[in-house]
Amino acid sequence: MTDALLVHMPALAVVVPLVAAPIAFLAGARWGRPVALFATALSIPVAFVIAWMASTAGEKLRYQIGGWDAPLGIGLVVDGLSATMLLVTAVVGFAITVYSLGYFAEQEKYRFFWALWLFLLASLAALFLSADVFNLYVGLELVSVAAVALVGLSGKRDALIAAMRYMLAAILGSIFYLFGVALLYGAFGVLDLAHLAAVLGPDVTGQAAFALITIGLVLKTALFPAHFWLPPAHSNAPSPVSAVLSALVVKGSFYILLRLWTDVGDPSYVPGMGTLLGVLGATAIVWGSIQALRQERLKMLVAYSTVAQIGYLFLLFPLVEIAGRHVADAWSAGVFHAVSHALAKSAMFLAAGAVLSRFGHDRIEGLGGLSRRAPVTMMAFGLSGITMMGLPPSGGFVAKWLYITASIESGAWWWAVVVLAGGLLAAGYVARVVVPGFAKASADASDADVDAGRLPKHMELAALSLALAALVLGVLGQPVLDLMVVGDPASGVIP
Amino acid sequence: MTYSGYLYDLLLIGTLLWLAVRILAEVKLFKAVVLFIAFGLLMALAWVRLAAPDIALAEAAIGAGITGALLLDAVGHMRGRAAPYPTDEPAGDASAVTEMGDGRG
Amino acid sequence: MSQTDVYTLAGAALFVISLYGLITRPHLIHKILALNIMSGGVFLVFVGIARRVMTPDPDPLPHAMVLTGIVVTVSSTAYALALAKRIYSETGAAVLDAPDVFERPEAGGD
Amino acid sequence: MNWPVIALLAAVALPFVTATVIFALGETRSTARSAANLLGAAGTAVAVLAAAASAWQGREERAFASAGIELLDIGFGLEADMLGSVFAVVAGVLWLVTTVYAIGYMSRSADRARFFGFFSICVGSAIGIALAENLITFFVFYEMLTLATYPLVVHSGTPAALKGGRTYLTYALPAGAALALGVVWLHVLAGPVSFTPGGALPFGLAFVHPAQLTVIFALLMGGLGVKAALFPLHGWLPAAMVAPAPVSSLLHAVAVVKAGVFGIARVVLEVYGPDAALLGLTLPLAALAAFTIIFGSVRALVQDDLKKRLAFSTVAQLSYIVLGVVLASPLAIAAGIAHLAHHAALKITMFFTAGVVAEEVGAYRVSEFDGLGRRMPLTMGAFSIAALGIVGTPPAAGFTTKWLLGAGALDSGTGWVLAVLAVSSLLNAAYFFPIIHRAWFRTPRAEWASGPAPGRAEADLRMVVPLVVTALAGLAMGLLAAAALSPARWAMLVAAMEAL
Amino acid sequence: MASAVPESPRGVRLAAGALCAGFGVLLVRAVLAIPEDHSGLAPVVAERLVDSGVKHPVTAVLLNFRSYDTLLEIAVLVLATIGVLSVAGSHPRVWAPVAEEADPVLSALARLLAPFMVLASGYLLWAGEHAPGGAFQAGAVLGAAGVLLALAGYARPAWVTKFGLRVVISVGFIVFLAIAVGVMFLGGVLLEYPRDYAKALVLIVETWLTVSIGAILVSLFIASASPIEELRARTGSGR
Repeated sequence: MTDALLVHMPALAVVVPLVAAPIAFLAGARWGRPVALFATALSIPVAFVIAWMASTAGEKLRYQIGGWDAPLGIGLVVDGLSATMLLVTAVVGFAITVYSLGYFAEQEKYRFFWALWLFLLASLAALFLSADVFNLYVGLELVSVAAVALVGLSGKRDALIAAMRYMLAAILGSIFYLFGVALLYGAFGVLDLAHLAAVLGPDVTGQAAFALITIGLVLKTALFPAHFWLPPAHSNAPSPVSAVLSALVVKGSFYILLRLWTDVGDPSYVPGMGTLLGVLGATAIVWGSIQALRQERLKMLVAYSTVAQIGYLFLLFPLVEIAGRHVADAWSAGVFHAVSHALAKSAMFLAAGAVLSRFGHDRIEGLGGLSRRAPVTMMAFGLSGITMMGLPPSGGFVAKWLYITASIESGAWWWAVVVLAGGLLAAGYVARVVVPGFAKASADASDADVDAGRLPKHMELAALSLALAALVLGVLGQPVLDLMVVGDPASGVIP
Repeated sequence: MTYSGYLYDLLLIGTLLWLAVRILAEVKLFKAVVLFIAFGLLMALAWVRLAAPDIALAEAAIGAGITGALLLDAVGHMRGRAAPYPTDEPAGDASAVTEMGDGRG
Repeated sequence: MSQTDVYTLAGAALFVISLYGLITRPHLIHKILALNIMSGGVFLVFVGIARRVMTPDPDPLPHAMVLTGIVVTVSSTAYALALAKRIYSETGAAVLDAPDVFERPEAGGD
Repeated sequence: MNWPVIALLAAVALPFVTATVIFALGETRSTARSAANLLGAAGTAVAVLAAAASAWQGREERAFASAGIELLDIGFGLEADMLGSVFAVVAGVLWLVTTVYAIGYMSRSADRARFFGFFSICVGSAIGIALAENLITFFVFYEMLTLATYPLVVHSGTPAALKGGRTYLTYALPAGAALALGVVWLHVLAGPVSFTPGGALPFGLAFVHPAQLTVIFALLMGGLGVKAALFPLHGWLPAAMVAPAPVSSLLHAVAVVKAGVFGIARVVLEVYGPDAALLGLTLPLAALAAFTIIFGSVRALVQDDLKKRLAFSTVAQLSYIVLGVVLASPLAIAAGIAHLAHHAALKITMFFTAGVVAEEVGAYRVSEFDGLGRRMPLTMGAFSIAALGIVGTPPAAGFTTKWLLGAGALDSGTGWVLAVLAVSSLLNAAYFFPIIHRAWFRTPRAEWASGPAPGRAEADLRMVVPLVVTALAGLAMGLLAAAALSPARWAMLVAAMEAL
Repeated sequence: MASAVPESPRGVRLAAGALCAGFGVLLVRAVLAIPEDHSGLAPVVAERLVDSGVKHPVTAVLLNFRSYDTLLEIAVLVLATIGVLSVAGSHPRVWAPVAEEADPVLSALARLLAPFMVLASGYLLWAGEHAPGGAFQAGAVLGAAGVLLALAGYARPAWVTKFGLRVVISVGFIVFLAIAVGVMFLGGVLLEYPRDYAKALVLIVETWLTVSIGAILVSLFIASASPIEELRARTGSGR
């Protein structure tokens, strides 16, 4: 019986949260809580089993939905990359769910939070597994609508406008992506990624399709200059939502870009695209960090930090273009950075949420003496700051290490300088929060508010455990690094 | 320009493009939405020309019908209220950024 | 110029026109209309491509994709409109940026 | 897992375990926390000594206990070798002493859980630096030390402390970035670099990539130079004196600054080895070190605040070690390594004194020290021993270092080093003897005339006893320099291995 | 009174115009380069159509070959409805509970058309198996009928309580998901209908989808609609 269950594991990863979502919708707020907790808890073992399957199999596993073989039917593909992203989604998803249990009071407007939340996690799982270009479109749309609905949930003026801006950007991105899919189907008559890789030829329509898809996904990943919608959306959303947006949702569209440019084709398919993405990434790092240094609100600072950290992911493309896909350093650097950033950034947003709930505001200059009033939250913020800065022993450091090695080996040393400068800039904006944290509690902050509404333990621990996970990743990250490169994406063999 | 009926297609596409420009340039929202519904019906016609009856049906029913109804309702909702420019004091509760206030009840 | 070329060109044209409209028209209703027309354009490209096959009936795959696309478009439009209405009732205006950004057109008569 | 490996792992892991226990215990349960801290410190001291013992045993067949984890092609590895265990013993043993002192010193201040927690992490990182088997593990612990020290510098939370912390970060973080680039670049060029006496770079690399290796050396020295307080990267050390006394004494006199100097020793001796001289890198570094000695001593002369004067003295003394390590003679290398231990014991005594005096009688500036010897005889007695030790009057430890350094200079044919030694010794005397003179031979203030209040010790014993212990240790290092297990003898052995 | 609409600044318009024009040229070049002879996956669909259980290729693709797309698509629809319900949360106007005197012309029209539309929806659902039609079109027509009735001010049926509406909105998705997972226990893969039951299963799924889509489209219109009184006021005055 067990190996029958194993075969269906990829489907389970999507089905578990997908089944839980309508149940939570029908169950309403009070019963939605246990349903969500159970579903997210269950998806962790599922993700671990999938990771185990991928690493033991050593190559791509295909799961043809509906029993129809590849070109006709839709396939779910499990390889190192998808297993890693599933694992991160499961772990971060569960931790944020635990945090959200205490975050939302019984309120009319939050009654559908759990349904939207489970739909979001289900769509992320579907996105990371799908091997069909059009299916990825539907998955992207599912992610976007769920994310926008969650952003607009608090009903406040800024949140609504931020949600609207995010919605328009998301729909525009999807339409660009769809136009690309149309041209791909027109040029190659195939929708499955592996088949596409096999028949991909130098063809104007194909190149235009890749360009359109990239523009669409850049819009959804909020790479500079298409980042305008991210800071208001990520900072005005409720904190658990901001955490999942910065940690996972932006990574979903980046994942598809990664598949497209390193699995199906390669960055030189459209001449100059790799370098363009790299330059935009570098500008994003600098621009995001500078903006983060200028923000007054903590959540805006963390949101602009996301804009900067997304820039790091895109440094991968020029390096892979020069060094070729088989020099795994740059590719592993990008993916590993995505993983460690997911852990650390979600911890940072959860900590920011804890600060907001403790002080009632998140203006940075009003956060004096944070380490005395909310020690665990301060620790969580500090530890995740270490990953942002890319200092050892964090996962961010390993990613930075791989980036520098790749750029020196491939001769494009300037990317290494960008990475190092980004680390220092990150130190700048992290210090803006940590430094006043150590200051003696300012006179006006009377001790009365110190223990006003002391945060429930599980919320602070959820943030701290995510931050610690990012650090552990820096030391014991080898299994993750081995898992990532399973099923060498460049092979594109037709199973 | 070889296949039969291309003149008909050109006319149809010309109208579609002209309608699209008119919709986006139209200042009065109600008129723009009505034009959009016409655009939807013409699109249904285009699907028939392209031998896609399923899509023609769906476009007519959903594209022109439901979307049109939702748009009309939205415009009605907006026109019935205040001027099109944001007033100084928003109608809603201009609560400070105490998102947590409502979050934690 | 086969029928495929004619309709795919029309689709591309609609796409570009509505992209211009989306960027320049600040009112939310206009933006949503532009996005719908843009989707329509992409669907035209899809079915135009399907039209290359003249056997008993055209390639069914793009048709299925367009049907899915239409349903997805209507659902995101519905949510966007509900959001726009809520923004209107909260802020009294259906625009994203502050008013001083815009030039005031001559008062549109009824 | 025989006992040497257990000792090795315990030495590094125990401080971190202690830190977690301290954080968990929190602010309120201070007695339990102090007990845990003392237990941890004692355990670490034992483990460190055991590791040193295993290093001593293994020195002939060079079989050192080691343990490690693999990540990418870089392995995090620990190894108890002779050179490493010198710094590890210094950090581990002095942590125990400083903990006693800190419990006394911090008895009335707030946020003690946070203080002792980060203090333990700092020591753990320092021991990790000492026992690192390769350049990458060294770098990881080095960066952890940078981060863990920050909360201690800004512990008091006053605006001045925050400003000192900001200066510290503006020096330390770019240094970390430079070091990171250097380490990665070297790793790309030469593959995994583990510390092997006599240089670890593949043969002939210096001929193939001379330019790159020079730039890498500059980057490494830049990164390590900040902590080693080489001129012009020393600015943060005096600014960090805003930290409480236990921090200034153990960290800014021993753990943190020695980490930088120890790093330079590792890189010059056990990474570049002969290539350093080949590429002509040792001479500029020696010149810089010499200049820093003179510069530090001159600046120390004009400082009226005791801790600032001691800080600049540390800047100068550290460069003795750098100078010793860089000169190409076993005697000089032995001098450098020995001074690492000598300076630690002596300078920690002086910083302890500064702390006690400030706490007990509120005297921060040297000019307020008139007749202090009468009021606090034990404390000032220890201070005087330490001062003499550093100035280098025989038979003190400082003399041994300067003697070996002079002999080494002659041996390596760099005569000008003798001149530097002479001038700096004079300067040392010039800034320490006035303090001793004021304390003992000037007429004391009225309230001090009658000596310590009857029936009461001159100050909190938990502070004075460690002070005296370290002073006696410094004295013993000088007197028993010829003894088998003295730092000087140990250093000679290490130097012998390095030079082959 | 038409709501005069603000204009975006001239600079933005020029830049956008240039951008779109340049972009348009690239698109035209790409679109014209689409190979004429490529027949895509049409032959594959035609060849496998026989064991898909339905004769109409588009329905076969939608509900069998690529049924996973449709499953996610329905999820998008349900999700959007949840979003609309939560956004309209502050003033939910779910279908007026009591019937008001309807505008005679509108209610007459509604009374006349509604039954035919339901009939047409049923036909479309059934026809989808062998001719153009199917769940979405049928659902849309059903939805249109519902909207018409609501506009005409007809009473909300008794079973349309808050929970009842939520059930009927998600019933299509739940049935589809249940069948999709159910077949896994019969030894197949996700969404792999056993050959001989394929037709029956597709029909069951389509029926419930139609019901759900109809309910969803109605609630999308009603839930976000402004209060019925105001609705009536505006349409009633018949401008």
